[in-house]
Amino acid sequence: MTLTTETPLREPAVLETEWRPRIVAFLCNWCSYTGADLAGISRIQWDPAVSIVRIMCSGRMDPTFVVKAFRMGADGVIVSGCHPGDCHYQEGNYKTLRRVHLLKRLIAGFGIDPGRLRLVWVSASEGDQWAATANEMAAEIRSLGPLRMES
Amino acid sequence: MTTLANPMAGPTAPGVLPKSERDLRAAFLKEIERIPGGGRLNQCIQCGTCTASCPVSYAMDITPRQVIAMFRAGAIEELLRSRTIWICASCYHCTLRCPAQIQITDLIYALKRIAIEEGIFPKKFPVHVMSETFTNNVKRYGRNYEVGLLLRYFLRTHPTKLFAYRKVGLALWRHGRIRIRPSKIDNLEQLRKIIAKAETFDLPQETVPKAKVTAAVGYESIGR
Amino acid sequence: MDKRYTYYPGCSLHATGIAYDKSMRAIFTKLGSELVELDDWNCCGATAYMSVQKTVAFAVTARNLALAEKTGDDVVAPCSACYYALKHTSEGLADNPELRSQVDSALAAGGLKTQLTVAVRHPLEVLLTDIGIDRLVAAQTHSLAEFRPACYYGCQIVRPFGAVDEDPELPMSMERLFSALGARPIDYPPKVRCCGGMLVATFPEVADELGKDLVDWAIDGEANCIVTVCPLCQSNLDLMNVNESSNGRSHRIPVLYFTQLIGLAIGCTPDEVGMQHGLVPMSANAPPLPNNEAPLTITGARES
Amino acid sequence: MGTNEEPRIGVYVCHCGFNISATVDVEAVRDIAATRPNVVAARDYQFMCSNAGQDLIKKDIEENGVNRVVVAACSPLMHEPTFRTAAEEADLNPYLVQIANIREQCAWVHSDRAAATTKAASLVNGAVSRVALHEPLDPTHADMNPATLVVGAGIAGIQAALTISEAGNDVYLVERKSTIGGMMAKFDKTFPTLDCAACILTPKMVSADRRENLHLMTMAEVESVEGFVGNFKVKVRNKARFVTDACTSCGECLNVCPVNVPDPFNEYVSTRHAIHKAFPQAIPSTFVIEKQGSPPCMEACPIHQNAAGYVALIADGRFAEAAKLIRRRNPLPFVCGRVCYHPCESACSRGKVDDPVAIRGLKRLAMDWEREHEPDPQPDPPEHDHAEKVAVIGSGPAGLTCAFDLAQEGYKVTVFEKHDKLGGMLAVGLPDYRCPPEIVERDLDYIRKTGVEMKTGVELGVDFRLADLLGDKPGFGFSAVFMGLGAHRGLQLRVPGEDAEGVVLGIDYLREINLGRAQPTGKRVAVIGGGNTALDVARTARRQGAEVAILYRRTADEMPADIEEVEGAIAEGVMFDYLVSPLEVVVADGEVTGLRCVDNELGKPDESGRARPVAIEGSEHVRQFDMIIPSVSQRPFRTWYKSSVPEKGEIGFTKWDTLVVEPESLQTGVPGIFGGGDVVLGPASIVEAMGQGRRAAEAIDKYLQGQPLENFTTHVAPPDPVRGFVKRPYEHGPTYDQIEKMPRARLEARDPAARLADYDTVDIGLTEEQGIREASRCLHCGVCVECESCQNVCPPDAVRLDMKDEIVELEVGQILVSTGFKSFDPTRMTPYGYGRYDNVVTSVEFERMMNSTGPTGGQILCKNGKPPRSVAIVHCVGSRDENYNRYCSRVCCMAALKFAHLVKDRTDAELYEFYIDMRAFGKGYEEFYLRVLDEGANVIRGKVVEVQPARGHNGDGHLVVRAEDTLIGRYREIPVDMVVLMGAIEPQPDAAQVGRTFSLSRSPDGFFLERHPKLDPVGTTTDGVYLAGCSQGPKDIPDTVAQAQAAAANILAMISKGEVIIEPVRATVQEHLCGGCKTCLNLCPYTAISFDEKGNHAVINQALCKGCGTCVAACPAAAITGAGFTDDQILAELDGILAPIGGRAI
Repeated sequence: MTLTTETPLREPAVLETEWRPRIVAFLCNWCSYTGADLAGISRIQWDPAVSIVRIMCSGRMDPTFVVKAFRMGADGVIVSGCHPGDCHYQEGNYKTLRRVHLLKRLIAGFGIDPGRLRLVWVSASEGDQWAATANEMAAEIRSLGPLRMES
Repeated sequence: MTTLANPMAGPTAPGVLPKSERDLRAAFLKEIERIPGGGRLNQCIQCGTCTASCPVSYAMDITPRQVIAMFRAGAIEELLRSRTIWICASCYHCTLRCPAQIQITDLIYALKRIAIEEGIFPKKFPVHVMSETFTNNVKRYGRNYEVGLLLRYFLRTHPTKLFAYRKVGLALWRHGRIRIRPSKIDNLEQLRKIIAKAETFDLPQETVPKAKVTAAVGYESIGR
Repeated sequence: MDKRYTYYPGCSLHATGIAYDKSMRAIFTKLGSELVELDDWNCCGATAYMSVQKTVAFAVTARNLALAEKTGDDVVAPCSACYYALKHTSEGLADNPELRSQVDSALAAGGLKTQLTVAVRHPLEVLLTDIGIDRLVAAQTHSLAEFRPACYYGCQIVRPFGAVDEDPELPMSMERLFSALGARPIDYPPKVRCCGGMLVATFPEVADELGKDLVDWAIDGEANCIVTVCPLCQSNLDLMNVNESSNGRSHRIPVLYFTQLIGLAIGCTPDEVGMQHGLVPMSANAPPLPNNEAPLTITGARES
Repeated sequence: MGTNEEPRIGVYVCHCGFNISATVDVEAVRDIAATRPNVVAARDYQFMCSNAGQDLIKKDIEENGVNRVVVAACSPLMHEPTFRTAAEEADLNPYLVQIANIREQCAWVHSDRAAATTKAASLVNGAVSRVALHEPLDPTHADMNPATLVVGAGIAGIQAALTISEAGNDVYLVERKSTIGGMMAKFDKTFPTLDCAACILTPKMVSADRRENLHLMTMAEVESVEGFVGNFKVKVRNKARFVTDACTSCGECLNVCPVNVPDPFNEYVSTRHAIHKAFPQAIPSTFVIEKQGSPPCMEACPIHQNAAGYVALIADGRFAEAAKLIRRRNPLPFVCGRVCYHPCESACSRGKVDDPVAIRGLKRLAMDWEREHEPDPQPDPPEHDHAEKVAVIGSGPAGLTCAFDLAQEGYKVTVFEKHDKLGGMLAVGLPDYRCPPEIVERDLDYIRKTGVEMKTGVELGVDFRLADLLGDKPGFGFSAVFMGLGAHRGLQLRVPGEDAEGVVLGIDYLREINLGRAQPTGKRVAVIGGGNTALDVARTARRQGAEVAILYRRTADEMPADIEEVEGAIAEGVMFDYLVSPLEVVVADGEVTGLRCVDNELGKPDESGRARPVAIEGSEHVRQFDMIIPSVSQRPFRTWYKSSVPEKGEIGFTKWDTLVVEPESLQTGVPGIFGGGDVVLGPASIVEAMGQGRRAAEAIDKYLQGQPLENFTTHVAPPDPVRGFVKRPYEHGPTYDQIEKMPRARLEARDPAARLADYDTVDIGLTEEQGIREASRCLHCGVCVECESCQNVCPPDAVRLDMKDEIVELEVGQILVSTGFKSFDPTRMTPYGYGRYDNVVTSVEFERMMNSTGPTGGQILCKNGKPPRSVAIVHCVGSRDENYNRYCSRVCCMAALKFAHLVKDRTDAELYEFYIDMRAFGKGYEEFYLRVLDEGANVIRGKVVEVQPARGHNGDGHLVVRAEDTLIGRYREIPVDMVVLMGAIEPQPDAAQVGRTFSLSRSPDGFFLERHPKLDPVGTTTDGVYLAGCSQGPKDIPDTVAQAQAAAANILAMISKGEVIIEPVRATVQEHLCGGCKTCLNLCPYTAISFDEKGNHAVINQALCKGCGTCVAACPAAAITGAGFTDDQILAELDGILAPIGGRAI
């Protein structure tokens, strides 16, 4: 069952044939990432189109990450942090709030539907909340279709 | 109190319910799909809140709690043959209190609809005729008409019982509370069109054979 | 002067519940609110319809909502069953898009359409919130001091919607109202227990049992009348006065509508509120209130 | 491992049994990973976290030169430390390991195998791309402060604190109640062994008290926590206990405290005093006084009179003490008992039930009692003796209060009064029937006993000048002056004809009559105005035999006069004419013959908020009067003022002729000269003037002692005094509408005809019986009424009623949160009738009932004092119920069985247990269940839905419970005498707040969230903060103690280690890139960023930085890097995740 570069490859089990929406989600380590883990522990199903990138605080979310994510092929981006007042780092999420606000206008300027960027607050106990967010976003992106960036 | 448990009820082979029971189950599940929160049925912990909150459970042969248990056991037909669902006065006390937030009253409505569609009733038990008479009244006049409703109901079910109501009727008559002629709505045509269209959405009506209804007479067996 | 309401009397208020109809009209007029009967209303379908066909039940009721939207006023439905059916339809259609589209197409067959914009309300709630206890007290002309009502709410105005009272298990709004008007409501634990009115024809024994229990509670609690909010409850309990006693005790007690008692307090005559339709005459009187005590101020004689 | 080394990445995909492999094609993920650049090994394994799994990694590192590791497995929050340690053991820097979370965030939440596999492969791609850019990091270390904070001193907190302190560490045990012991202290027996709770708990409480390094902090709450594991800084509020450690627990105070409130320790079933000890074995044993702020009556009073105190003493029949208490703060108690406008009554909480307590009448009663029983009351001698002399000008309420306070402070005070009678407005402004001279004299007499010298007939500006006072002429030489000149100049109407004979200003009219001078009164008198002065004038004129009409320009509703005065006037035949304004005094032959008036209607409100009277056109008319007494308002005289005090400053006046003073100190423009009362306020009330006199006395004391004129402690009544509490007078007592109404005592008035014949008082005071009854209407809404009785009797003088909360700062390394639970409030479930039916009780009430220190002394009794014939115990009240709490409360079944045993043991009652499912899961529990069954308990499987009284004459007051007996499928009604509701264990109501304070997450049920439900049930996501007991979830005592011990073990382990590892996730500034824009400076919540002006770049203090990365994201020059989360690493992860998954093309 081990494989190294020297052994011949099997045919991959999965091959991409049609468009699958790709959504990346930046989740803060303390509330939202733990909340998403809780959804897992509770087996609350959510859409596999969403993949999570862990950051320590939603305040770490550099606006360029979002722009670059779209450029790299993401169809949607979620940013999720602790509820206002609950930030592990006191007030990082307020900074995020302001940044996402500006970002939405910015990406609209690029011709990207601002609905492709979503900011939510998910606490460590809100696994169902996270699952709902992921599902709603996936549904939204499916209805918007693939993102075609103007170069 | 009749005995509940038919030892032969439920699965006949591992994981297999009899066909009739399967069909009833499917019909029931389809019905509860249309009830908001109908799926909460699965959350029943059999605590008996419904039975104990029910003002008429003492007169039932199967308690409301057992309704859910019998559905689970695959004994819906037996359930439909009980008086229980027809005694329900739809007072919603069980629904209000259920700790699992199950819409019990609405489930019982669903069972009544299935019973009428499938023509499965308790023996000598014509209560569903009341509902049917009521709806016919509405189709005919657009409004309900108490005297006509009762007359028709008793004539179709238990004519001799009418005699017992003479005293009541007289008292109400004396106090000006009986209306002899039905009141009709003006635009009956419109209402009938609405009903006709709406009927197409309800489950296919296998009308209850007339014979089945008229043959069933009498309901003296109710007691504590 | 005040708000206008669309009045949905329902079938009973034109027959056994005639006193309810009379007293509704009398007190709303007295209080300066207008009740306009919904033109060409049809039966709400009550709960019987729900047992037979679900979509039809909703469609039949929805016709009334569609008709009511012509004026857009709140619909006031005094009968608990009508109140429930109208409200259940209004909320059920709003929550269930599939059902809504089916009902919409049924209504369309009759050339109607509903936006579900009118509110469905019970007169008890209208009197308590739109008019308010303070105004009722201000309008009071007759004393209710002799009345010891057992306030009976029954089922469908408190359940399942609970829009009429804060606590569906222990509503107190009628008690508060009638205490404010000087009556002395009794403590009446079974006030939300079903009267079995639905079962009068189909299971008379059961209905009788439940009705008797309610009457016995009232009599044992030393009430001199039962006050109801629903024509079905009123009839069922009133009929206890006719039937022979089966447990060797008297079940005679007047059964009123809450609107009748309000009417008496604000100066309607007993006839105006339909007291003559009750099977047992009400022995307590509502004498006129004595004038208020002389005002505190004395105005100096004016000379010019 | 160098950073310039070519990355050689090993990828390890975990099956996690079937947890991952059931949904994700693990082999496919492995195969795809193997195609990624730099991946030299890709393997999958059943359990990567096992030793064998870890060995795979180690082996690859050691033998295959793997220098970067990706593990695709469960959440990094779960096993990241495991794999990092494995790497470390193989000599690889642990930060070169990256986890791809393919379990919690993939396999467990997706069901489509293809989609889940694709996603898992993407996540691994991301991790591979990212880890290639990882750099070795070195964690930093910090010292572990061995001191530990334990929050909540129930059995969990006590146990943990004992264990940790036993090991020699300092422990701060913070408890918000007055005693430690928590819920367990209320219990009688414990299941299943039936140990006595007190017998096993109190020894632990005592050890906690005795242990030197265990610092008990009761009545304390944590306000804030800063810092992180190893070095937390904690602020604790030590709430005032009002009793010092000197308390010997002798209990003398219990005999004198007049207040009884429901006792929270006994679940409000019995009562206790305001000063109390929770229970006999309470630790610490120091008593405590319960205060809910100050009583509103006291707050509303400008002189902070302890109204609630003397009311409570009167209710107790202790009139002498009441009078003494009144005198402590009030130099004019006789006057105030009759004519105070009683703001206390307006604020009285009793007004929310029916009418306010007649506080003024009670004060009068207490003082009249003193006059009868104590002919010569003596003030306490002053504690100090000051040589300074103070002059007080004016002997009104302001001046007298100032003089009294200063004399009590030990100063030599002289009062100068221009009239021949002392008392200011009391003597010349108030008619004798309201304020009899002998009453004023009695107050003056007492003030004289304090040593105040009083001079009459000496007038400022005539007999002496202001400058004289401060000069050293004989008889003068004062160090400070208080000016309480009053406002004795009446205002005119400003209408034509006002100077005619027969027009007399109201204030002048009263003064002349009061001083016994010749003042003629007409036959038909018009009094203009609506204030108390107008009423006084009118009633005085009636006594002079005139017919009197009061003309007021608004209506009765707007009239400012006291309602008692208006009622009295009406009874005495004064006529009232509202909505009338005078236009002209009609004069014939120099004499008044009438008044031309105009009618008004009410218009829009003016600045004072009252409707403005608007004249009705054409309504002018003349009324016939022979005397007009305008009584609209007064102002101070300014005629005394000739010049300023040389070289000291200027005395200023407002446009209303009042003195300009500093609002806090009441000092005028001249240092050492102060002013107060009407001369500052304009015409105000007696007690407001007294308040100012008191404040001025404090200011003068400060001035003379050379202290700055600030930080005043004398009371200032809030402009809008609170009217009691919102819904209920006592935090845990009945609501206002539940309190039985009781009519307010009315002071009997003499017959109006008799009143008009003399100037004797109108009202007859209360009798002692009436007074006691009236005083008992007080709701004790502040709990402690500040009657000072306990202070007076305390042998060690331990009572300090003015004790204040204080904030203590602690430094600790670790924190244990064991804040316990709240028992479900069954009033939420109306059908159970809790609160409506006497014998429906909660489980905690039942515990207290069975406890020998409880309200029934351990007997199971119904409210009527009889033992129950039958008891129903209802399980699952508020638990296992979507409408309340979804979860199972876990302990109730066993507690209910314990109750069943005790009921069977102590009574002959029949017992019914109504359960849904019997949960007897612990050691010895099932055996206990069987034992209880054996003892004859009836167990019925079915939830009780309703408890009702038995109907009418059938019942003897017993109750009926309704349930389905589900095992026989039958509805049952069972008659019982008592119902015990086994309420759910719920999170504390302030759990959200506490959670925020300690950075704790909560699970959906509201309890604090442990780090891992199985593997770390005591840790939390915040390092260094632990959980124990029911704050984490419902549990019984054995589990609570076990969890507390586990937490203590964790804490001790960390202490032994002596240092904490601080994750190297920190931001650093690359100085050469920093542009010096300072954007980052304000962003850092920890103020870790400073600016090096010299080098023109930002600097991050590594000890303060916590690595949130906010500054990294914000730096416009990208000069700040966040170790472990660099831009490049995050972008590489993104790139990897978003790359297409497919064939070999990659």
